[in-house]
Amino acid sequence: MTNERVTAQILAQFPQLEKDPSPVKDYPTLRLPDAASLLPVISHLKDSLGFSYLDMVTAVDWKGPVDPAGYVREERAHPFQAKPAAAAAAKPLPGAPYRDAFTLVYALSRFANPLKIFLKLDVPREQPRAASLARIFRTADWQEREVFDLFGIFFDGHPDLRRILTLESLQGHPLRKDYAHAEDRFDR
Amino acid sequence: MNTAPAPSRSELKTDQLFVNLGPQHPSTHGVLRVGLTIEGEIIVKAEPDIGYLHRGIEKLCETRSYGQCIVLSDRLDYCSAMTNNLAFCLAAEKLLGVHAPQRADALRVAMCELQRIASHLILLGTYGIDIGAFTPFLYAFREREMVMDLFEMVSGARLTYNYIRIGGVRADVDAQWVARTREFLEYFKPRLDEYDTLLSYNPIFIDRTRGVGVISAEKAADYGLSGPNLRASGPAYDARRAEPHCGYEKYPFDVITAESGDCWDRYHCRVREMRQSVRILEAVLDGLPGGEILAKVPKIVKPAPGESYAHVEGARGDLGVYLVSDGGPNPFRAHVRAPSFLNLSILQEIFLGQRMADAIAILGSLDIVLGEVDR
Amino acid sequence: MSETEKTPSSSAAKSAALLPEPVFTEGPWVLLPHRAWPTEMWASPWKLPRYRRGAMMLAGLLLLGTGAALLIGEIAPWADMLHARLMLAMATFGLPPPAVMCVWGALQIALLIGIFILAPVVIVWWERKISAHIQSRFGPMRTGGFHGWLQTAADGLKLLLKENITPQHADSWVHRLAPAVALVPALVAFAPVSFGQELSAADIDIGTLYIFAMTGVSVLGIMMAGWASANKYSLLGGLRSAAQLVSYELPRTFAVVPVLMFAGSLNLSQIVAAQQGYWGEGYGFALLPRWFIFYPVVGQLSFIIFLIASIAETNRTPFDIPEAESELVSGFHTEYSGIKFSLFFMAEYGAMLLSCLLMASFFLGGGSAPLPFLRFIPSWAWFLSKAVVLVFCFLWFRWTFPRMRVDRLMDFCWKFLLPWSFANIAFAGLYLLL
Amino acid sequence: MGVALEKFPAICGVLPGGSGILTTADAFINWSRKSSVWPVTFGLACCAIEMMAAYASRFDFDRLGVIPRPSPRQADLMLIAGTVSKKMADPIVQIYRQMPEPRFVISMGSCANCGGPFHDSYAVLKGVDKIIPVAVYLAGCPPRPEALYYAVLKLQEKIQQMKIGHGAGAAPQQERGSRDLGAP
Repeated sequence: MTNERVTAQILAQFPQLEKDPSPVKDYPTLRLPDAASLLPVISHLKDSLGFSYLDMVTAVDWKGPVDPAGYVREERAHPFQAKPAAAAAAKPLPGAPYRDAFTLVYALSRFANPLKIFLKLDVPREQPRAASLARIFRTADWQEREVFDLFGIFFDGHPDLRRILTLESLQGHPLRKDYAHAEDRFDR
Repeated sequence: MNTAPAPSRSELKTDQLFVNLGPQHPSTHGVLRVGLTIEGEIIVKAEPDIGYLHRGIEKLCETRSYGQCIVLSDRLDYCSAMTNNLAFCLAAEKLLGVHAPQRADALRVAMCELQRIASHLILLGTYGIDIGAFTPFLYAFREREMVMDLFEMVSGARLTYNYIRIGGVRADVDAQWVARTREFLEYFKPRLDEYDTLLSYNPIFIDRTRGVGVISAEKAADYGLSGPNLRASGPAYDARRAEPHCGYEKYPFDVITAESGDCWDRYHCRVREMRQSVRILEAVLDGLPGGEILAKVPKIVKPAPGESYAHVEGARGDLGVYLVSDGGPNPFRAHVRAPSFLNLSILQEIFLGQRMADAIAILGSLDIVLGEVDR
Repeated sequence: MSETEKTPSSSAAKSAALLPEPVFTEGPWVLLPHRAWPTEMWASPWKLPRYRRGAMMLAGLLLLGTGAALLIGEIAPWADMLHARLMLAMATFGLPPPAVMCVWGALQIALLIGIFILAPVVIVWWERKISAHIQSRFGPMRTGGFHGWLQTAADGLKLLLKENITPQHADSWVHRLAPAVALVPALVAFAPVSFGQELSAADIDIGTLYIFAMTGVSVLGIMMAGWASANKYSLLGGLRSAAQLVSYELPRTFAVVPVLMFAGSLNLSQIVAAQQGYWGEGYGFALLPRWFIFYPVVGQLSFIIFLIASIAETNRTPFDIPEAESELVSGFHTEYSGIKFSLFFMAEYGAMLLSCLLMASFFLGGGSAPLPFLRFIPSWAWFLSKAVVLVFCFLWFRWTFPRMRVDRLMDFCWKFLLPWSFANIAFAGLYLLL
Repeated sequence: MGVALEKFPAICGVLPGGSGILTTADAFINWSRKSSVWPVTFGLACCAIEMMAAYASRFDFDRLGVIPRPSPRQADLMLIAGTVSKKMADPIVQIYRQMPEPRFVISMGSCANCGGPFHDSYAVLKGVDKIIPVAVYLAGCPPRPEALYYAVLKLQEKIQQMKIGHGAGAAPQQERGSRDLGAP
């Protein structure tokens, strides 16, 4: 299996990496122990193993179920519903690995011998920071801006870390699980 | 006579002009805004400003059940909703560990290829308008309406189908649909030649697009371009070949590539891809397997905690869906790797040094859909 | 090519090896009723009754027009009669001849303005119909009943009644003046056009020069519009159009020089008169009319240069760069609304009609019939039908071609059209020498 | 021309048979307005594709005299075709203000009517009627081109009932309603 060979290659080069306990299904998934090893690993993947294509940079907020306050519910009665549907907060589920962290997820591919590999990096919810990949992959520029916009994770060394999708006036970062929507002038 | 020497170019006092392209502009294909700084006709700075169609779909997915999320996925890339459905359903199926039956897979392939034709037809038409030829738009939409009819026969909708479901497809096709599709394909093949004569090989069109907005293969990969935009620069990366889903390995087709990566190549890659789609469709219809169209999937989809990623070759590129489940009825996190978003990010670089008129040609050739860019 | 279609047999054989026989199951849903697909249209359009009806309608219209033209006959005798009556009537009131001239001139002017206002109304409607039929649709069908023939009238009335916005930052006087400056030259330039035998409002000797001088002014209006709108798109459009119009003025003028050399006059009536007659008439059979377009090489070359330059002068695709919709929103008239916008519209279509009339006069023999036995149809009908065919060409080009880029456009003018028009003058001199 | 149209009802009031003149003028003006409704080329989201389909061959909006104009200055109708995000709200108001009177708005699709499938999103405006006055609401997600036809026909019915005596036209009543619209 090329999957396992490549994983073994990477693990041999970077022994501090470990296989992820909950991998992305069907793809080799590695977990980075700390933020410092992000840039060396990605550079190695790109330069030595031919992973010249950064598919995706995204993040997951592991802080429990999503807060219903992040959604805008109209006060007026819905004709088909007695009460707004998501008014009750979702209950935490057993077996879900809730914790106080964001997980950054990177997906890289290569064109020759097509293979996709996932890297994960946990950053704490207080002061979420990670190194920016924008110097290695230009595509990380906008994707990191998006992650910054929606999660509020800061990327050190990013050339232009601004909001990209949401309004400048939006308070908070919408994809955080504890995001509570503040009523703005458009909601009235 | 004035004997003073003519002022050299550096002494001439010139001023830069800031032009606001969009959000309402006939050729931004939606609500993209690009702040252009131009000097004469030459662009010296370009700042894409997106988010005018940001609807928070990823956030909404967290309170919708998996079945309802398919509805939202329709509205991501509204020009090719079928492939969006497919990407989401594949990711959800991976989470659940179910596989679609053979017939459903064949139908999915058929729908996705029809969708690719429909989507590329929109590009063909609107790109003609960008370059100034209005008529190809009408021709392309005439053919697209026939695809819409075919979709309407199976799903009842023209644009947002919600046809591909977790574990299969919503409805079966019958002999009439198959006959209709064949009729369409027979009609469509000569039309492709017609487009080539009308637009692709028109000298003015070639003059406007050849050598304009060249993207090298390295740059394309660096910026994460995918789909025809990437393949026009050289790399033959196609998710249908690299990681065949839904049994794409069974069907004969070529991965279309071009060399130079200019606007014409990007445009013509799509025209040639339509021919390949016709080939795949013919193969699918020739060997449509029997059997069920929907696997056994519980009414309320509650996958075990885990993560999955599925990517398909959408009309605009490599469309991926990343799903995280916490064991609940809603996705814990849904992320869409939107090809248009990444294709658009190269804009700020390739616009530089181009003319104002070329900027429109480049923007059109990238074939972005703002619904997918902004999500 | 790698993507050539596989033969159906081989693909069928391959998939049959992979997959079982096709099976169709019946579903509980209802399929859509039969929809009109364009397939039958492409198979054989003449089998469709509506296609045959349309062709018959067009033929009928053509016959009707010919009949009407025959009934009216030449207009010049009617006009002479009217003039004589007018003189007689005014003489009975004891008015001096200058008064007759004034009234007669006013009548002519009114007629010209009428043509100028009506022609765009008809041409715009016709353009919409033609573009629609090129694009396999119908175009206006509702307004006015028969094929939307009142569509443009409704548009015009609506534009007349719309709010007339002058943007706050615009230079309001220039902004208001610009449509008039664009419109009036196009209107005035109609005066010396000879519409048929002895049928021109002002039969002046420097007619050609006068027309080119007047049409050259209208670029001012466009530039004023672009500058005064306080809009960057307008400004860009205005500047582009200034460059384009001034450049294409040159090949357009030089393309006519051979015609002037052959005719030996600047007077449009005399240019037309020089094209009467047929080649081979002396031998008892008429081969070709002596139109300037049929002069070998020289005629065709100058016609093509004049046609291309005229399309550029009237800002139409493939040279519609000043109002390039997909780049500059609507170019120099982006900020114009209501009546002012419609004035620009009229100026554009008026200029287009003028170009066609000029081409018909310069190259297609004005009112002369293409073959001797067709001379029973009056000259003005021939003239108008030639102009109409040329207008059709303008519309046809517009809906077929993409738009050129602005630098290519200039290259094309200065590096191709202009040298060839000079060469053409030399050819004409050679021709006259021989 | 706007001034003349504003004064016209008052002038007709003092003339004998003025009401007849007014009615006739109304008929003509309304006919011209309803026969040439020019929408501004402006699409937001999914509905824009259906709007394009409505302009295209099979549905051919040109039959009703509807042709798109790229500049809002020359348009009568704004089709809000798609989801109005909060970021897009201000540009929409601006475009609406750039249009000359009389101007109309068709809110096309559920998103523009009330937020549609994105009704509880943090980034979506719940109904375009919160920022500009809407003449016709059109349900559907997205509405079919036939439905858009129906909306335009309904709009024509509405235009048919306009009266210059009531100040409809390039005239004060609508101006009060929309030109002084406070920015949200």
